[in-house]
Amino acid sequence: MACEELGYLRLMKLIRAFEERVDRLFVEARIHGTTHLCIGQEAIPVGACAAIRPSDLASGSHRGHGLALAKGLVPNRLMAELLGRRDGYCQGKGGTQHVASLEHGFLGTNGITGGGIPIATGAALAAKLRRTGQVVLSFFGDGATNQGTFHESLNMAAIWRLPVVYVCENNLYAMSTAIRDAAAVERLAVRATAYGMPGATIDGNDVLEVREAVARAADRARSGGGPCLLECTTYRHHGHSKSDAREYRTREEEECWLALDPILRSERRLLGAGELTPEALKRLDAEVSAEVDAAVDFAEASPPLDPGLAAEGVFA
Amino acid sequence: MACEELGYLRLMKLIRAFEERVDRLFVEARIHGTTHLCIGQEAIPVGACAAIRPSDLASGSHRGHGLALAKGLVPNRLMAELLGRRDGYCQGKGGTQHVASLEHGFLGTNGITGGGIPIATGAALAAKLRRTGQVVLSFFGDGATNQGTFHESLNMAAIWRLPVVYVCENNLYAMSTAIRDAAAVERLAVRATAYGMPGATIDGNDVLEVREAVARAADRARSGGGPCLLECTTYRHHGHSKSDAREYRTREEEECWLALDPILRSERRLLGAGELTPEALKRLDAEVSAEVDAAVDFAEASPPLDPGLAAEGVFA
Amino acid sequence: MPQMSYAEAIRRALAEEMERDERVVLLGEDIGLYGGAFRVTRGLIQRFGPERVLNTPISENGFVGVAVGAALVGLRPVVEIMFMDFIALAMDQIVNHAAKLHYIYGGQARVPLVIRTPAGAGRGYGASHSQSLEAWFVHVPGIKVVAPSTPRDAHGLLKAAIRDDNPVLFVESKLLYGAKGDVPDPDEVCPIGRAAVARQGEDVTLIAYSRMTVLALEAAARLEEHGIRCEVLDLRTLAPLDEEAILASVARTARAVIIEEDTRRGGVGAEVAAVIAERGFRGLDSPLRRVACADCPIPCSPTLEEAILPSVDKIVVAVESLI
Amino acid sequence: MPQMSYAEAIRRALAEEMERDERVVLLGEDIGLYGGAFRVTRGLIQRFGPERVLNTPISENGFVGVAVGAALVGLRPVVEIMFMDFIALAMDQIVNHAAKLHYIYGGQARVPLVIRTPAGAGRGYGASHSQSLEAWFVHVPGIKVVAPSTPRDAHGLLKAAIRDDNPVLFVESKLLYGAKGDVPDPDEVCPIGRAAVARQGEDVTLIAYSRMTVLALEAAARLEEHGIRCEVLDLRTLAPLDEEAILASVARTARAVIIEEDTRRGGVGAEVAAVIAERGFRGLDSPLRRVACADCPIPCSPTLEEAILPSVDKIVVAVESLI
Ligand SMILES: Cc1ncc(C[n+]2csc(CCOP(=O)(O)OP(=O)(O)O)c2C)c(N)n1
Ligand SMILES: Cc1ncc(C[n+]2csc(CCOP(=O)(O)OP(=O)(O)O)c2C)c(N)n1
Ligand SMILES: [Mg+2]
Ligand SMILES: [Mg+2]
Repeated sequence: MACEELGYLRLMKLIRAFEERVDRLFVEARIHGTTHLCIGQEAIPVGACAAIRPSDLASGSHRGHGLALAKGLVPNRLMAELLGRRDGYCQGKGGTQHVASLEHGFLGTNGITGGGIPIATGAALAAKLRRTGQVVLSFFGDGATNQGTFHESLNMAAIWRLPVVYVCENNLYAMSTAIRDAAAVERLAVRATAYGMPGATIDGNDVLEVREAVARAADRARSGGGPCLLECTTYRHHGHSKSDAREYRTREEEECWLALDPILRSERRLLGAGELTPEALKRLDAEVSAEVDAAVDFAEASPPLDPGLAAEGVFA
Repeated sequence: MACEELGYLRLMKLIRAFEERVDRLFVEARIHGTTHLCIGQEAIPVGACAAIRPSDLASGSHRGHGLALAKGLVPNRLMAELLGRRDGYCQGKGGTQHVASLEHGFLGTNGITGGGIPIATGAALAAKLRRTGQVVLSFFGDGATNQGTFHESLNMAAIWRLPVVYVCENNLYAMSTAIRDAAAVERLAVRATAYGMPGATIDGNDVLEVREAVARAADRARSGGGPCLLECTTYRHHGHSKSDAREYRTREEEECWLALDPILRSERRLLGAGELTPEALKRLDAEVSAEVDAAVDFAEASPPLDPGLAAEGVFA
Repeated sequence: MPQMSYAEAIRRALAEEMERDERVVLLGEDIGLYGGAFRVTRGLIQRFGPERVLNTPISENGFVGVAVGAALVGLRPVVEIMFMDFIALAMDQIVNHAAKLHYIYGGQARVPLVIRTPAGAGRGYGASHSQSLEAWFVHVPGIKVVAPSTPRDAHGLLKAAIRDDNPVLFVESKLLYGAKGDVPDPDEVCPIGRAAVARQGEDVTLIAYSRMTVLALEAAARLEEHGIRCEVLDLRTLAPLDEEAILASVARTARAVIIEEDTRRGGVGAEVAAVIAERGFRGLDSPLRRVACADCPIPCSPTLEEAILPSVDKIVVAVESLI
Repeated sequence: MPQMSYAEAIRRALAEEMERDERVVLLGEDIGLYGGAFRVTRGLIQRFGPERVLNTPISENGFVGVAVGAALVGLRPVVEIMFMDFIALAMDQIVNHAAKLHYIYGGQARVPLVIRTPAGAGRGYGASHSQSLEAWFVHVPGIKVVAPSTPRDAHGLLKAAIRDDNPVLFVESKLLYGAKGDVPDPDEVCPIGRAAVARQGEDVTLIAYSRMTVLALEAAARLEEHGIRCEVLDLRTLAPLDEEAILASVARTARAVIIEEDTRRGGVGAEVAAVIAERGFRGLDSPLRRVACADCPIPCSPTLEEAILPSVDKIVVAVESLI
């Protein structure tokens, strides 16, 4: 278990380093547009993807770089996508909110809040009808649970007993809106009741807890037991997107949650268990930092697609 | 109580006579288009509207003639609307699926399944913000609870504590689709849990039970207690619309439900309590039948709107 | 193959393609035992079973999205939207997802999805069950739009749509479901993107699609009695639009009347007119005309409904105004 | 009144109308403390309180429907859809309800509802945050569509929209939010339905709206150096369209180029072209031209995005091709 956690820690660190670099690239105006960083939430994609098979599928929200990397996409090509370059997974056409890699079973991030939920559900329908044995993870935020697509999708998954695990990353806010102001329930997991499916709230900042919960849910789904809803509590450390001064939450609240940082927790656990030494930790940090440096180099060396081809490729 | 029930019985009989006449007018090709009869479900609109004030508001589904009459619309003008005549409530432009009478607080039937739910919710928002003291009844079928609008609306009503009562007429089927195949829950009332609002299942074929439940819900809503969801079990005696051979349900099931007919039940109760004599019952039947005759006469005497004006009135 | 109705032609095309390719599955409300509101899918659940003919809950955006997801990973879903008006609920999944994924994923993904839906008024169904909203989709890059006027084209275009690797909106006409015609060859596939000359003539081109082609042909027959020889061009596909066929016909006749059942402002006819005004202007002798539904919601009352819809009379008047 | 930005002009119009009429309430995602994604409503919740500035959950179809219901019984809601792309989720409530109720209820009901939303690309936001979908609504009877190009018109048209008893789609331009201009009179209301001549010229009419007017003016300035005098007509309202103004200008210049940021096929420009081809044909000397976004989703990469959008260069080329 512990040595596996080392791998998770490494991946979480990679995601964080990647996101921090993206943040800096924005500040330096080397990326344009917008982006939604998942710093603070890394344990959820990492734990969840550790619990499934490479052949399984996953679909993400707008806050999806972490899931992309956890699902096996490589930093180089992901970074190239964010920079709008030809070697990005989508040739720079998709960008941060619509990056996918079907060969990795990654159905894409999604700029439409709640938009990926029916798509993940449909992928699960295909898996069931084609008897592929695949399970689908559908990621979305707390705010997305107020979309009609959430309701309609979970209902269909339940009546058809589809192999899908709904992973709600409840980071307490949808942009500036606290979930306590946007839903009159204490726990979003209770929403599973409306579909006759199991729902559970877990600590989304504990990578092992996430892995266990998703593993159980995925096993159940794979063996025909149907879908379930996992609410993973977490917190985003940064603002919603680049231009957010976080006026809607207090610095005290942020402090509390920073102390619950999933990376810190894994580090502490591993150091305590002697699975990790301070030196190894430094090496790890240096490694992921180098990997991200390389990704930026790769991305910046990749040209954008020929603008003359911009309007090509609309139809298959 | 019992003498009040006499009034309800009369209204239920009026609705049924009205619907049976509509059915016949279709067979005779004196009405065109489509229609959805509420025969068998009369106790719900009658009981519900008995529990609210005339100044309160209501919005209906596509199966809404009963609610229209219970909300105070008169058979003459409703029939004229169905026949597409000038004296219809909407000049014949709305028809069966879009008939409204704002002066009666009737916000309309609605041809879009689930389409009326946010509208009713918005009317409740207006009532709350303007402090009118009004309550809104939002009627819809079991099938409509699978629409995103249901989810989004109930959620908003809950977080804003709006004065709205959601009345789900669960007649077991949405067109040919049994609700047990379209939702994986035993009782639709549990869906209230997802919004932190109370939900209850009541016998929708008992006009007094409906009245009591709606009265409690409306009082609570009016005094700032927020919305609730009432699932009223019932059964439609006829097909979904005119061209339905009812292959998706058994004649045995129909028999069972016919025995639970809400009109029969009120009749029996009133006859048993001596509040009604067989003669009075006959008179009642004759009265409502005459009222419906008059409505048809009125409607057929009303001309259609001048076709030259058909495209007028798009903008206020 | 014998004469068959437009509905039957669609049903056959579905069955043939389901037979041919087991990835083809149907989704929609009440499409199983009930056969859909217009009974188009009647009998298919008995033949192909409930795993390939899926009755959905009433969740238009949801089940279209489910179909998009299923298409993305290897199925070829054909979705029925019971009335085209309800497609308003599913716009996000169609426009922001189905139509875009191939392009924005840089060509990695295909979304072989067909959305079948009946459009059109004339049955007294009222404002929420009568619209013709195809113009919205003509404006959306990444989705093809077809709208056949005959059983043969309905059959052949549906087969092409199902075999296409892109999302296709297949617009059916409620009023044509019962119309009969020859469907000579069960294997005939009608290519998407090609208009057809439904009648030849020299004086004016009537450009139409779906049921309006039938009206245009009637008007042409009537106008012939007045000595006016109309060419009738049946667009069949609205996106991509067969601009060459339009321009070729208008170049011959130098006059055009566009007939569409959707409401006039911003309708499909506007695009046709724009194409002619841009690319066919030099050969044009007189102003273009559009015969369309009046710019108002469809009233339920049949007399009012009739008043606002295109008709043979209105086409005749429009043509005569040009000559 | 001093110079102010387009965003500030909108904010002022909202505040003035809320001051003037307590039935005006705002609904939308994060429009309270946060002030909306583009900060247009910033400060209004402090001034008018949370009962009049309602933060909604992420439920576009739902909260637009809530606004329809509220409008039906006496409020005058102004809804913000954070990005126009998300309006796809709310089409049913806008099209099947808001736009139709006045008509189908036989005149009993009014739906005084404004839907504000930012359209347009050019910020690298990608396919789901960059579309210009106004053509859909131009095609929907019962809703007005306005799309101002200046702070002054944004202010005056928004006031008119809020006072209008009909649903109005108020299309804002993301890229213009920071653009400054005079807003001389806080009481000025700009009538819906009237285009404005933004520049006079004799050789060719450039017909544009929203941000494209700004590009058209730049192109006109550049073309003047080549001796080509362009008239620039800023449509301002897209539905109802000011056909008379279009026809009058084209009658003077005998040439027209239509500039629109939406995708070309079936866009707003198609309707403008159709109107000219029907009603202004006789005075036209050369083919019409449309300068529009290419028919593809908006790519995220800024270089690709720029390549498909209209530009001053493309307008200049189109004009020169006519002369
Ligand atoms: C349909 C739609 N509505 C609104 C938005 C704007 N938006 C982007 S992210 C977001 C908040 C989402 O909150 P949540 O689901 O909790 O995810 P988080 O950002 O917290 O990860 C909103 C409102 C959108 N992208 N799509
Ligand atoms: C958006 C939409 N989808 C589908 C339909 C077609 N339709 C009309 S009524 C109906 C069934 C509704 O079932 P339910 O809500 O249970 O009401 P009931 O007919 O049983 O009263 C359907 C599918 C519709 N009118 N609107
Ligand atoms: Mg969140
Ligand atoms: Mg039902």
